Amino acid sequence: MTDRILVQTADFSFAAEYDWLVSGNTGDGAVVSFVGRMRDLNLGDPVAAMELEHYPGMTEKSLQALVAEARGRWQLGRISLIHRVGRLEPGDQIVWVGTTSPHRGDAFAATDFIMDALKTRAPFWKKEITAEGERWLEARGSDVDRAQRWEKNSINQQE
Amino acid sequence: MTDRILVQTADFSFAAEYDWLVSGNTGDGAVVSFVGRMRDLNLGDPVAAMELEHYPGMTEKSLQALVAEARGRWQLGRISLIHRVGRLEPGDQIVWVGTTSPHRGDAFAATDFIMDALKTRAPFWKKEITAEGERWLEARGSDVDRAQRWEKNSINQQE
Amino acid sequence: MSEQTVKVLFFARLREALPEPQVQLAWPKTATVADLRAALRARGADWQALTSDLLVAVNQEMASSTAPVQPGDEVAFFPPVTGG
Amino acid sequence: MSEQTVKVLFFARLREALPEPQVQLAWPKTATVADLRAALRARGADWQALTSDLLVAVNQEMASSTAPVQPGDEVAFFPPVTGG
Repeated sequence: MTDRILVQTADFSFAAEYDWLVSGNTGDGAVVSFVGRMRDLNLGDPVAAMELEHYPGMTEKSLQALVAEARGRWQLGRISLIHRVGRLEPGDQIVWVGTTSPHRGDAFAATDFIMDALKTRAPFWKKEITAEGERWLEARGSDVDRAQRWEKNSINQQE
Repeated sequence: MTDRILVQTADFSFAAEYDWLVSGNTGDGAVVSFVGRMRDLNLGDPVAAMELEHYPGMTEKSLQALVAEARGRWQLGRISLIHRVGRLEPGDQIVWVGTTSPHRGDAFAATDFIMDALKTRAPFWKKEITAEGERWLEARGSDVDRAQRWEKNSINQQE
Repeated sequence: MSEQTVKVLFFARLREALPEPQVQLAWPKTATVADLRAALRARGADWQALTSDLLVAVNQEMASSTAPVQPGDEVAFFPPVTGG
Repeated sequence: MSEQTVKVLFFARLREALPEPQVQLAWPKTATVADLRAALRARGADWQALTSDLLVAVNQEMASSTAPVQPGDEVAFFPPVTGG
């Protein structure tokens, strides 16, 4: 059981993160990863760049709490979670989550859960910079709906 | 919409497959991947190696059918699916699935679905080589159960 | 002539249990997968591993016991798959 | 003295809407998050952006409007999060 949790302005390497998950790890047959990338369009408008603000101090604590919750729910080997902050451009990587497990169902569920929880509970805010000026992104109802799937007694609860 | 479907004895590169999914692709914010790796233990016994047999001709056709079915169910950008055959050793990569989408829910569901469908419908068979000799792996009921989640009218159906 | 035969393939555990990994069988008519299996089992004791719980593909697509088999088809019998 | 104050932080859209990105507020007692919000709104028209639908963290953990705020605490108000 090992966690790697980072908040950073620098980009991350998909290959290096994967290597961290699997090197010397022959007990976990399943590796699931998610990468969130910046799109070049939002609500139909071209986006030139994005500024990602966070709450230093609380951010890593909240990510650690999500990962601990995932460990309580599923049988997991290694977990890595990296979120970037600062200025980002279209195509840039924003967030990485990778999990390993002996069971692929656990790795899928945990990775999906961590993203849903992060989207509703971790203190990050995106501001888009377009030709017309700047605007803060609005939270989306669909993210709230997805997060609620994991609540106890949810009819859609997985596993 | 682009598919990359391969059945090969050679290993694959996680980094190269990821690059194929994302290069020039700024429309899809979500990238989900799964890697299945060979474990060093099965049912408690150390496994020295594995021989993966398949049905040449049918194999790629069946993988193409799974991918086409995923495209019919979810909004997906690029999909890559690689399955190795031949002799493998503990820690070796066996299978890769990667999908991209504007919506992370679609990428998660499609990757999960492709693995479940592959595990019950694609003509691959594993033979393990242990100190005591060789044995063919038995299909697992849990794989059948997982695959049934995706059937029409399943109570656990996602999305 | 291939038009009057079917090609039958076996895989994995089943392939090892049978005397041959594949056979070219005289098959001048259209009949079902179940009929084909019965014809193979009629070859003798060595062929009883060809049980009705095996999976079947006709022309490289999954098929049921009641699916038709015509001259020129390729039919495969195999155990449940274990890839991934 | 920090023991008789709370540190209050604001983020994102809210931070830009308020006159200051953070304040050190005299707070000699224990009261609720709602009380703290009311005290800030009482500072004037510039502070009405501090509405009750914002999220709140006390000592860097998510908290409700009825959560207690003590001298020395760090409290943050912010809009729904949009990371990931």
